[in-house]
Amino acid sequence: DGHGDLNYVLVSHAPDSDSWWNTIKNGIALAGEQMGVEVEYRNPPTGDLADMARIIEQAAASGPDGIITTLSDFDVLRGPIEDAVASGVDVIIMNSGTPEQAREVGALMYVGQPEYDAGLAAGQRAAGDGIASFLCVNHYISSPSSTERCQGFADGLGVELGNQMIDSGQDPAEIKNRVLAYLNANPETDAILTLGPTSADPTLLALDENGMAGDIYFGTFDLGENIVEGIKAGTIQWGIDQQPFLQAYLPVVVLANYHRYGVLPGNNINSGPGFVTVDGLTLVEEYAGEYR
Amino acid sequence: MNTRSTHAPIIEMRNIEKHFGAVIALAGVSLDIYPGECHCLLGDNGAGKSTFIKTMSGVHKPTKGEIIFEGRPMHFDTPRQAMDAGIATVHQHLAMIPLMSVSRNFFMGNEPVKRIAGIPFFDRAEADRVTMEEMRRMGINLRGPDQAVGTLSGGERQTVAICRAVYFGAKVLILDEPTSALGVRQTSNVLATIDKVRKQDVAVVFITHNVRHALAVGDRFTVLNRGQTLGTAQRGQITPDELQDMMAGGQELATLDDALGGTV
Amino acid sequence: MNTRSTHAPIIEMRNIEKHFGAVIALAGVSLDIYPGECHCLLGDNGAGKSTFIKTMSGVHKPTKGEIIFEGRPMHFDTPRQAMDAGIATVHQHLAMIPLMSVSRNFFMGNEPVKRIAGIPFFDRAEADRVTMEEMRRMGINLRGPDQAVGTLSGGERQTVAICRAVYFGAKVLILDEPTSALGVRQTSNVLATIDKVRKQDVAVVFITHNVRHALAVGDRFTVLNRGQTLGTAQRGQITPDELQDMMAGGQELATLDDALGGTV
Amino acid sequence: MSETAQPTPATDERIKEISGLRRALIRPELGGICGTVLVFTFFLLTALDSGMFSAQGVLNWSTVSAQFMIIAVGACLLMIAGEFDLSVGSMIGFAGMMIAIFSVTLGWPVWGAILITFALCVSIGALNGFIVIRTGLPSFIVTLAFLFILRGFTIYLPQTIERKTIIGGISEAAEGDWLAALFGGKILGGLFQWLGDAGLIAVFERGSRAGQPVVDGIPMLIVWAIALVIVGHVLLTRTRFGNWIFAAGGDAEAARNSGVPVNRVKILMFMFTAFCATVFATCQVMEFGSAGADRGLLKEFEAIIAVVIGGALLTGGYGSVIGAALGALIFGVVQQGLFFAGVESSLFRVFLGVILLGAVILNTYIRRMITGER
Amino acid sequence: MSETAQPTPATDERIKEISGLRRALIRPELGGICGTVLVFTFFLLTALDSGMFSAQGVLNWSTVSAQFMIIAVGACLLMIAGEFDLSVGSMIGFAGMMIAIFSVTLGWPVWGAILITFALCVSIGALNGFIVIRTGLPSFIVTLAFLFILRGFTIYLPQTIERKTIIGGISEAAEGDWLAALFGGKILGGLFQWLGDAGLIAVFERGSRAGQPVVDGIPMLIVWAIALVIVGHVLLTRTRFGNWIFAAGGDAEAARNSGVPVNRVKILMFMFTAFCATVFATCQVMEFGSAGADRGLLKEFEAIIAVVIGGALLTGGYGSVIGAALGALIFGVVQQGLFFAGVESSLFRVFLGVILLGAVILNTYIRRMITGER
Ligand SMILES: Nc1ncnc2c1ncn2[C@@H]1O[C@H](COP(=O)(O)OP(=O)(O)OP(=O)(O)O)[C@@H](O)[C@H]1O
Ligand SMILES: Nc1ncnc2c1ncn2[C@@H]1O[C@H](COP(=O)(O)OP(=O)(O)OP(=O)(O)O)[C@@H](O)[C@H]1O
Ligand SMILES: [Mg+2]
Ligand SMILES: [Mg+2]
Repeated sequence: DGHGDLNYVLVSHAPDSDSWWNTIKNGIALAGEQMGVEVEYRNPPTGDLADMARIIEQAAASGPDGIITTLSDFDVLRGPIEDAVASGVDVIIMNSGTPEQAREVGALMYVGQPEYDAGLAAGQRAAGDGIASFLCVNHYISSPSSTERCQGFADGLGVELGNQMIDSGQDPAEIKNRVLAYLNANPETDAILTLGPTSADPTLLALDENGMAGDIYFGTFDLGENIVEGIKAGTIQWGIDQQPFLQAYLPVVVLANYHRYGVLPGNNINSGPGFVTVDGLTLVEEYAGEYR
Repeated sequence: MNTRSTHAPIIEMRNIEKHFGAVIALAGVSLDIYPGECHCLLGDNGAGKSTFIKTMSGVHKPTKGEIIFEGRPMHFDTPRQAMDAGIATVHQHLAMIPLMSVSRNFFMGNEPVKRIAGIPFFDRAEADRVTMEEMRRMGINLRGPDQAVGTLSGGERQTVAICRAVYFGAKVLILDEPTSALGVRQTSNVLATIDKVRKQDVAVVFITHNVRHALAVGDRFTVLNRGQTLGTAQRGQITPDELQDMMAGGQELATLDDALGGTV
Repeated sequence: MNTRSTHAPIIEMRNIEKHFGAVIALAGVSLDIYPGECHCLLGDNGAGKSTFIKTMSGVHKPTKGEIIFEGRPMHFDTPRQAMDAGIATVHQHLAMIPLMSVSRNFFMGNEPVKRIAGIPFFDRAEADRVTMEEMRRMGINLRGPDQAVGTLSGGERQTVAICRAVYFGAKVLILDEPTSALGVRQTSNVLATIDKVRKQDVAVVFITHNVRHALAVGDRFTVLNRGQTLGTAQRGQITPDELQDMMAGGQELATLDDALGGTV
Repeated sequence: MSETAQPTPATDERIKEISGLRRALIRPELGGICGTVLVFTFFLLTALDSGMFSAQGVLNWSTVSAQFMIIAVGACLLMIAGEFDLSVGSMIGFAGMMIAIFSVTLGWPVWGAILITFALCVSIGALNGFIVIRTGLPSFIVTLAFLFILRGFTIYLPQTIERKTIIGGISEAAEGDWLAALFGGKILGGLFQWLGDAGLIAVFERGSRAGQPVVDGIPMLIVWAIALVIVGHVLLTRTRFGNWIFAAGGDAEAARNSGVPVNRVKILMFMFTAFCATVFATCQVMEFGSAGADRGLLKEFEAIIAVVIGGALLTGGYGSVIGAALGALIFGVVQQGLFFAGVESSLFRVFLGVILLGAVILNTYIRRMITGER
Repeated sequence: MSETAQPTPATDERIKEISGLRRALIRPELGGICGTVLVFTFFLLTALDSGMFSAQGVLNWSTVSAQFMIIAVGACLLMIAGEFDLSVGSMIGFAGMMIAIFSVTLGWPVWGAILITFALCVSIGALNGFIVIRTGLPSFIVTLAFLFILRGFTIYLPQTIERKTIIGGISEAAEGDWLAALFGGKILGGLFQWLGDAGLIAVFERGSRAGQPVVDGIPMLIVWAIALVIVGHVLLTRTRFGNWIFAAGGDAEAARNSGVPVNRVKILMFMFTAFCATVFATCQVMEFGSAGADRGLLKEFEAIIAVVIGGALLTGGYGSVIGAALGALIFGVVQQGLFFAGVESSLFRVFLGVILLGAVILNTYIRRMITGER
């Protein structure tokens, strides 16, 4: 089926309403088109990692040439990935997990941004800017990688995470008002860290409303239209861009070239963390939410 | 008491048939009902009595047959239309809602309306007043019009239902086994009410399994059997025993020990 | 017919009281029931008849008072215990489950058991056989034992319930208004069954609002009024009119137009 | 002919008298009132100095409560009419996405997008109701199916059309739109500015808005919530249609036999629920300027919880809009209050569950007093 | 005395005869059977060459279906007993987390952790049931409260104890544990090895497991599913307790009056549902070696959907375990099959909703034929 001689499947761990993964879908679509291969996107509808394991097994059973998958829980996904590798499918790990884990399960390579390290880097940067306390708005508390980001940031600052991470839920009004409530109750907070557009957009509005916009130190993971606006307006100091586009695009290109010509990069690829600041925003602005 | 000759019938049911899927509940029943008479509808369980009066009150649409109301053919699509035409019904399974107050139940589907700025508001003061008054006339003193129907006894509920039907049912009042769960005193109240209503020139259709209740108030008696009518008899033209036999569908009754008397 | 002197009572109810929160449903009722008699329990709506027999059958625990069964004080905690002791009850609101088959309903709570490897399996073959047989004996031909009760007519369901009670109720059979919704023929069947059961030396407690049904099969008549007993009368010691008056709680009845006969 | 029998005795010696006060107290919303008093007392004692009761704090939990109220009113009337709707949350996501697609992707004027979305969503509500009525299936199942179907489309459509699952840029499109202002603006800005100037409410001390009052108006969201509560309450208690709602939920068959157009009532209530969900979605889209495929997740439960805390009966026929509004208020205050009080936020769910249980048990007790039911 | 009345006529001229075949066909699981045939036909036609029916593919959808079956059996019996449980999903998350905390954090032997978790979860099930029975509240509300409470603890506990929301390392702890093998292992490994050697099923081509068959045994998950379905089916149809389950759900009051210990039946069914959820969680934890706070999300709906597709009545008193198992099979096959068939994954929910609706409408039609109900 399809127009290509090569079939790949990308399996993510995200529930299917998660907007960040959209860039991934666009990335594989573009790569598939450019390379002339077929790439399918699969994810567990509710974000249940155990379901994701089944999807990897399923993908392996359907006999593709390669699988690109996240490694958001090493314990859960290791078995299915190893089986896939053993049955002759080439695997590339993207987005979550670590290079070591990728090697352990027998994947060709790892493309992504180690979450804890990214958080740590951000924390160290913030510490350099004189920050001593922060609020981490976690809109996806049950996912380990989001907790790792907050933890890394706290460690980067050299403070205890404790109550500074809030479970904000995913409803924008609730996020906004929870941020407001927290800042109201803890007015001495120096900085805010959000974990993506879902929490960053309402937080921007919250800061607008309580007048702290531009006054409080604000960093975020991942980009989106409003985040880019915020960076431009100076409300947001930086956005950590892990460049999802690359995480999707590169594995496809790598796999296709590997299968066609037997060439393979000698190393893992860190797609992030890249700090996006007010400098050089034009392209970012144009493609935010689509390719950025 | 009225006789056939003094009035034209208020409802003529002509050859009514009603099928429910594979079940033929009514296989062509005809009946005339006159104002001011109490027409008893008798018959075995499953004979089709409830089904028949439901076609009359707009709950079911007859599969075949004609309903002629006050001389004009009528097609009731909903119970409302029948009600608006003047046919009030107390169904076998009480049409009362336990969690609602007496006055809300009393006016359910027929709420008095007070227009304020063109919006039809429910006139609760009026509803409460009428309810209290009508219930008092029936000999029931409510704690208040907002008492929930669920707190009334079975007999009291039955009375509310009849009272409501009488209040709205200007022309025809249909009662489907209203006395089956009632005590002697409550039954006698209901029968007295039927008697009173009939005197106001209302046509009453009264379904019962009790020959004595039927004979106490009935002017005419129609017996249904397996979806067909066994005919209509005038009061005085039929003895209780004959009626009893007909109600049993013409089949022989189980007889009890002689010491206990032959029939029930 | 049995008289008091020939047997000891099978159940003695002594000063039974039952309160539901603020409601005093029974205010001290005493009653003896003898094997082989049909004891009619009469009374107004809300007099407490159903509540009384429910204390007898283990559904309610009496607030005060004693139940002496076969000479020994008894405390029924659940309907099961009463059933196991030999008290079978057909409740006013039918104890049948429409979606279940006749034979499952028949044996509900009393399933015949066949042990295979110590596990008590439901012996369906046996259940089906008994059901078909017992129903046939009552004059009802089922399509099959797995026919759903919901497809039976009201009269048929009533018969299943009685049949079940008779089958299990070795010693005492309690019937709470079994005839209220039944047609003449079905009623006469039920009364004949009561008669037959009584002859097998079973004690029958029969609740009804119909004087004629009571007089047709009753040996003794106890009238309840507002949670208290107005006394027990022997068959032959009381006229139908006296009984009727007592059933109405001693209060005057509504009288109908003279032409219709004074009482109901 | 004699008159009917002598009146039955006015009092029954077998029933103890219920005191007047107690009788005045037993109403469906009593549980909600008690709960509200309890919750406010609790937070006044524990979180008074956390800013929860400053102008800003009040606005904060009011907004969250108002959100719950909007969907609770719809869910309440529907529940009283004997049905419920699990597709509310998906409907919120769907409605927001439709507005975004019509206004941003297709470039329609925002008022047009809003109107067509309302029409579409209310029709889906009607379809829900129609299926429930025609098939006689429990609404749980039918609306569960729509929960999945609508959410599926909410993800699929923008993904296919725009290649995103969040569509932004609605704020810009809505600039100056007359209908958008009805959902996204604020009112009484002048009043609050005056209050701030007069020193009656705090003003910002730092940041871009220094000098402005901390609360600069009442968001339209709150106005909608109050309006819907009033309309719902009046509809339910003061109109004949309200009586029909009770009747349809209390016993559909009995109501039908009494001439109440039960099917129409139920379908209209499904439509009203969809309407409320769409109001919610429109306010959200207008305030946040974007629509996302994950909006409204679990909102159906939150609506049902608010309604049930407010004293309505899950099985229909009993309840009150005021009660549901109080339920929403309790819900909102507890949720935000826990943040103000600094409670570990992942425990919020535990509290929610406990409050839900406590509230329904209280309500059951009250209802039993009213109906004498056992 | 004469005998009772003459027998009523055996046939009623007013009812048309129902043919024998038709009568043999009308049983609760008929809808499920039709659905299964339909679904397999569909995928055999559209996805035959996609690997869906290779050994590996079959194992894949069997495993997913088995998962659904395990919780569907519990949900089915509970639903037939007239209640349902929305806390199943949270219970799965909670049970897994408890096993992880006991075995990894506290360092208990895994068998001890599993046993104590079973005891704990079954007790919570009993508590659910106890509250429902004692307060007379609808189980929807009570178990909704527990949905939140259990999920709250599942997030809060590891967060507080371990500062993570996923606890791993259970595989290592479970190495050689006798009880863990009952949940996490595979059986019939020898058979499959032989099949592989004989060339009847594919073998791995490379890597560490080259030469081994792609399917190296039947996972215990499937064994558990089959065992539970058999036990549930026998319990329901062949024992007196099964009759009580039907009776309790059909009409609790009537059943109680007939001597059925309704409260005990219902509480036991709540416990059984919790048991099934814990089996699910234990298998999952043992297979994957970690427990996460988001495990089991929405599983309560999936269980209910499988049961309803399988022909049970949401209001209780009617249904079949075989039907529920077929419902789970349909659900699993469709879910995985859509992947095999390459359907856009965001449309999965739309399909799910449509299938749910179609299945219940079919079932309703069948049930009406059985009961003659209108
Ligand atoms: N909605 C329906 N669908 C199918 N069959 C029906 C329906 N309503 C009634 N029937 C059947 O039609 C027949 C007549 O029923 P109906 O209720 O009219 O009897 P009835 O004379 O009122 O009996 P009873 O004295 O027991 O109240 C019965 O066989 C019944 O099962
Ligand atoms: N579970 C209960 N809780 C509270 N009150 C009850 C309960 N059961 C019955 N009652 C009240 O007790 C009184 C007696 O009721 P009961 O059902 O025993 O009357 P009955 O004699 O059987 O009447 P009927 O002839 O109408 O069947 C009534 O006032 C009734 O409302
Ligand atoms: Mg009838
Ligand atoms: Mg009674």
